Amino acid sequence: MVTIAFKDLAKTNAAKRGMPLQRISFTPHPVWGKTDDEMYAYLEGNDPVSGKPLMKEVVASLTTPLTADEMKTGTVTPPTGAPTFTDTADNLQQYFLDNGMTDFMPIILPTQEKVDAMLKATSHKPDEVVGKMTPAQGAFPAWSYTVQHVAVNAVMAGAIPDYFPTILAIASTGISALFSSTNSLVSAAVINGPAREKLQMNYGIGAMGPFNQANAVIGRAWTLMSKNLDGGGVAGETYMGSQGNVINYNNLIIPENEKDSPWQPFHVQKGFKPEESVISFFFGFNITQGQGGKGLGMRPIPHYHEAMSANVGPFASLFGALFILDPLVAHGLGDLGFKTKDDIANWLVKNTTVTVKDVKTMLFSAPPRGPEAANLTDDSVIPKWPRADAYNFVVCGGQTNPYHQLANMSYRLSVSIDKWT
Amino acid sequence: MGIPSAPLVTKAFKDLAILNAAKRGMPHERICFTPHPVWGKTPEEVRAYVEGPDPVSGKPLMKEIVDALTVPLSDDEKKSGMLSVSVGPPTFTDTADNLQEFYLNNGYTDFLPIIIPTEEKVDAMMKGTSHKPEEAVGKMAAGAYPAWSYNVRQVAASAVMAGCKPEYFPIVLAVASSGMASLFSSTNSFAFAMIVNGPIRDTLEFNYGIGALGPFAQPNATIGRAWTILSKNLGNGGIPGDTYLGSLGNNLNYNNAVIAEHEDASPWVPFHVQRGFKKEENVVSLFRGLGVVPGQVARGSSANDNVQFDYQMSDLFSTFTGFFGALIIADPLVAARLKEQGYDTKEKLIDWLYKNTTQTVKDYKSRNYAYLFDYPRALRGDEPWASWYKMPDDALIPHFPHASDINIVVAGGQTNAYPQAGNLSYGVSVSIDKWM
Amino acid sequence: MNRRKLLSLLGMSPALLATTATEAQERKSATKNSPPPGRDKITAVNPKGTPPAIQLIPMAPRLDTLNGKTVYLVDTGFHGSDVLLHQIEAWFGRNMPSTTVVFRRKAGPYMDDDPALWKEIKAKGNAVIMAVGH
Amino acid sequence: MNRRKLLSLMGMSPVALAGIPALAEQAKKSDQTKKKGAASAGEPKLTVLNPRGLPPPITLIPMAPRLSTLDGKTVYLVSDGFPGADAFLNQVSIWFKKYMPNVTTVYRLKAGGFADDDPKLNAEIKEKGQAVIMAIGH
Repeated sequence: MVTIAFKDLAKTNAAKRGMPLQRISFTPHPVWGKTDDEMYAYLEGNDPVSGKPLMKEVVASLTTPLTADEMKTGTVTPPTGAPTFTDTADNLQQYFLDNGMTDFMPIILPTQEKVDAMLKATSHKPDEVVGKMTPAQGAFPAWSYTVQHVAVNAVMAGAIPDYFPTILAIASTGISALFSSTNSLVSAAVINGPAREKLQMNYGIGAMGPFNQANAVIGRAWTLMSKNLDGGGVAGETYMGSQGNVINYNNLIIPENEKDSPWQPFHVQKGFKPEESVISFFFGFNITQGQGGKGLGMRPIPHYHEAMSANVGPFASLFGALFILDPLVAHGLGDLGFKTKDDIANWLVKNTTVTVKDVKTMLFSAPPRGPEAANLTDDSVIPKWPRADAYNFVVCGGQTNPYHQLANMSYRLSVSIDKWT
Repeated sequence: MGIPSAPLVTKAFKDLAILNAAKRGMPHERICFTPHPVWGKTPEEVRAYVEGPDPVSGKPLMKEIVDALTVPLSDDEKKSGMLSVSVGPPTFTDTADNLQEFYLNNGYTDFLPIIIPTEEKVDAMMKGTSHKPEEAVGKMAAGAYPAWSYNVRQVAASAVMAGCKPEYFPIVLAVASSGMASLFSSTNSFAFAMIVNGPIRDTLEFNYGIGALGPFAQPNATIGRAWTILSKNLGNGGIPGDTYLGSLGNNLNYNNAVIAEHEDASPWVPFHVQRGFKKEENVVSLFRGLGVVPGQVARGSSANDNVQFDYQMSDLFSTFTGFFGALIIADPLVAARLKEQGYDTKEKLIDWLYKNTTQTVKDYKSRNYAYLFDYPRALRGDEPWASWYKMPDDALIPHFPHASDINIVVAGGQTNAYPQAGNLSYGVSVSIDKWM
Repeated sequence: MNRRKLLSLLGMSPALLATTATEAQERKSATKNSPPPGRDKITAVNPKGTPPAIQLIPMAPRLDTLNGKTVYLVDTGFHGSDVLLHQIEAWFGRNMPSTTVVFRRKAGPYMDDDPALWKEIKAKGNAVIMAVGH
Repeated sequence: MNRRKLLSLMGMSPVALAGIPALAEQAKKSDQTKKKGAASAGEPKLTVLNPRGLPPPITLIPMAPRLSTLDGKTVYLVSDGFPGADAFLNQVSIWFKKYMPNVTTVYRLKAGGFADDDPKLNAEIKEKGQAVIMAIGH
């Protein structure tokens, strides 16, 4: 029995798992927040899809003999269409859009000539398998793809060949930027090393906005791949975010401003050499701006650390906190005595606290478990995140104001871009 | 004023200061620069700036200031008259690939592929409106700059580039006519949102269901994108260091938050009707602010209790600036539940949220926007800030100065009872029908 | 970027800015990459709006000296402007004591005008130093 | 959307869905580009590459044989853990008591996250139950 909001999802998912004709009954949506009487009324009423009495249908599902189709075994390969399409440029733009192969915005048409030019930017062979991707681990089978598949998507996003190794590195992780959940989640990538200069990425004024080709296109390629390489991003089937998220268009691409940062670059923290080009992945709820926070208006020196601590207040502890600090903030924190990223992380662990009572009211924050939890009462004050590695810091921005942004996101992994050149 | 003045500017704003003086008619204004920043520096550090050199000219700063006020004017500096500004020829001719690159390299795009605005396509776009190609649409400035003007044809070129269909054009024209740019010059990295109401949501197949704010429908994607492209081309916005200064930038500036209201599933009056339009009118309403955050993470969101909406929103608002308001984007499931709890109008809910989302005066005064915007208003006697600044530290005051700073819209696919909230202020509502 | 380059990016006419490279910059043509042979050329519309003409404002005549004059130091309200201007006030005290220095904070947030202050300066002051930025 | 339309959008081959001719037709259609009016006359045509990855083959699973009746049988009511599923299944057990009192219902919450398998519960159901009603959604 499935609530009607998940009708398409339930049917297609049963089919993908090998039971295209599974007998599914539907109840009205939602059941969460309804009274017992209201739910019982659902049972006495009809299945909103079939229009038949709901419980009669459930009993019949379990007792009506199977048809020949329902008993079928064997293997089916879902086709994804012809390898190439031929038409006028205008018709092809429309065809790609109508068939869900785009983000509903214009693309560069992936002609063989353009795809070949893209392929020249890597030493890897066109038919080499790059990875596997699924819109949600465990819920959908993963699709695989080759260097050439990635190149086609890179062309479509507007990439020049220089960007291709970075896009291959993204594809190699198998991380979809359009994760299927009823939460409308977002993805971010931090870029470090010489690739930032080689691709002329923007880590200055407006770094996360529409002001630079590499930032824009690499982020967009990730979303196009998340639709085309794994069958993801189909609203109601492989994408269930109730409200959606604007950031899914181009994702958060954050090249670190290494030269203006007083701290170790992010990839070096993760064990890479400064001269390596690396892309690091984050995943979580969203990003917000810090300038509303308490403490920033303190005189004469803004209390950046207090604002950062206050601003994570509404964050879910399911994911961590990623701070994107303008270089002015990083230097300002230095003036306040925080000389390394670890210094500020350790201060935040100690000083960012929450009561057990509050945690219990937060849907995606779990109260502590284990032996030490036995002594806690509702009024106990506990760290929001007990571990310093829940806090991550990247320095980025054009130094026009000492502002920070912060994301309720967790670090996932870092991969070498150089490996894909 | 007729009195010699020496603008003293921190180095981060060098290009901005020079260009802005020029745009306002003083291309040779004598501007002196100090190192950046002065905010957060001690008086001793700042004294060293004063005793030291201008970081741009390398000359001693104070000598330069005195010279700026006393060295006689050159002939150029005394010039008056009109100066015209060129934006290049009316058309460009080249291969499709080269034009794609040319538009990108000249800052006409958001750095993503466009539909090349050939005369044929621009003409087809203009078939989406009854208004004449040369009719003036409006004026736009990306901040405190002289505004640029534009006609229907110029708007059409940006609409084509963004990937709009001709049917979408009246909405793009309505947005352009507001004169509100989606790229605003501030060191804050502003975000923008639009709410679309009326039957056009269905005619154009807007997505107001699952994934409403995401990349899942052509009108949502391209109309939002057109706003940014036209803000660059028609309002001269989005030039980093000149007409765009957001230190970190904002990802929402690519496509903006386009919110088609889910009117059928909402228990409340649609947003445009709240603003005095008829239900059957098509209206676009524009918002500006800092961004949008998810509500299901906050305190009070737990499944174990009944969702405590006031507690949830207080928690989200605690990080919002009170300079902008709040735009709550409620999934229809959230709206239905709130109605069951007795909030049968948006106004009732807003009034209750205004009264119940509070902060202490002490916390309030520690916020940057309070010092920067509200304190000077308090000094001038403006309310409610003047009263707030007289209250004791532990007094509770509302998070937002007025109940009208809070707005509510319903959108979403009902897969979960989650709200989102934007730190966004209402700007203006414009009739789309007027531009049909 | 230097001032000439900046102004030329703005599209300011070369006649006025005699020695700038404005025109050259502006005419950077669409055909900077020569098209591969056999490719069709198409014509596309310039998407730019119409900028307003700029009315040149002659700068106010300079003083021959600041000695004996009154200089207003105007704080726009940005963070740190007050600290900076108080240091400038102190500098005048040490180095040009015959100049009278008056510190004023502009009323209202930084984007608002303050006509009362402008009137006061016009009546009582001879020069202005205004701090912008933070 | 109906099931046929959905399955065809995901590219299920018509052979596997025999007896559903409309599907075969739709699957074929999606391999061709749509022609949009006469606007294209005379314009040069391009050939472009398909951007889609390789989906894994799907192994068809025959559905379990049905029971002739639920009378005297044990039906497991399984919650996947989404909020509201427990309360909802409680109402289902009340319905059975009222209308089919000969059916025994057993409520169980699946262990782990909603996407996780629960082999222990599956073993228990196989041993003691004859049918399952699973609640998904919230």
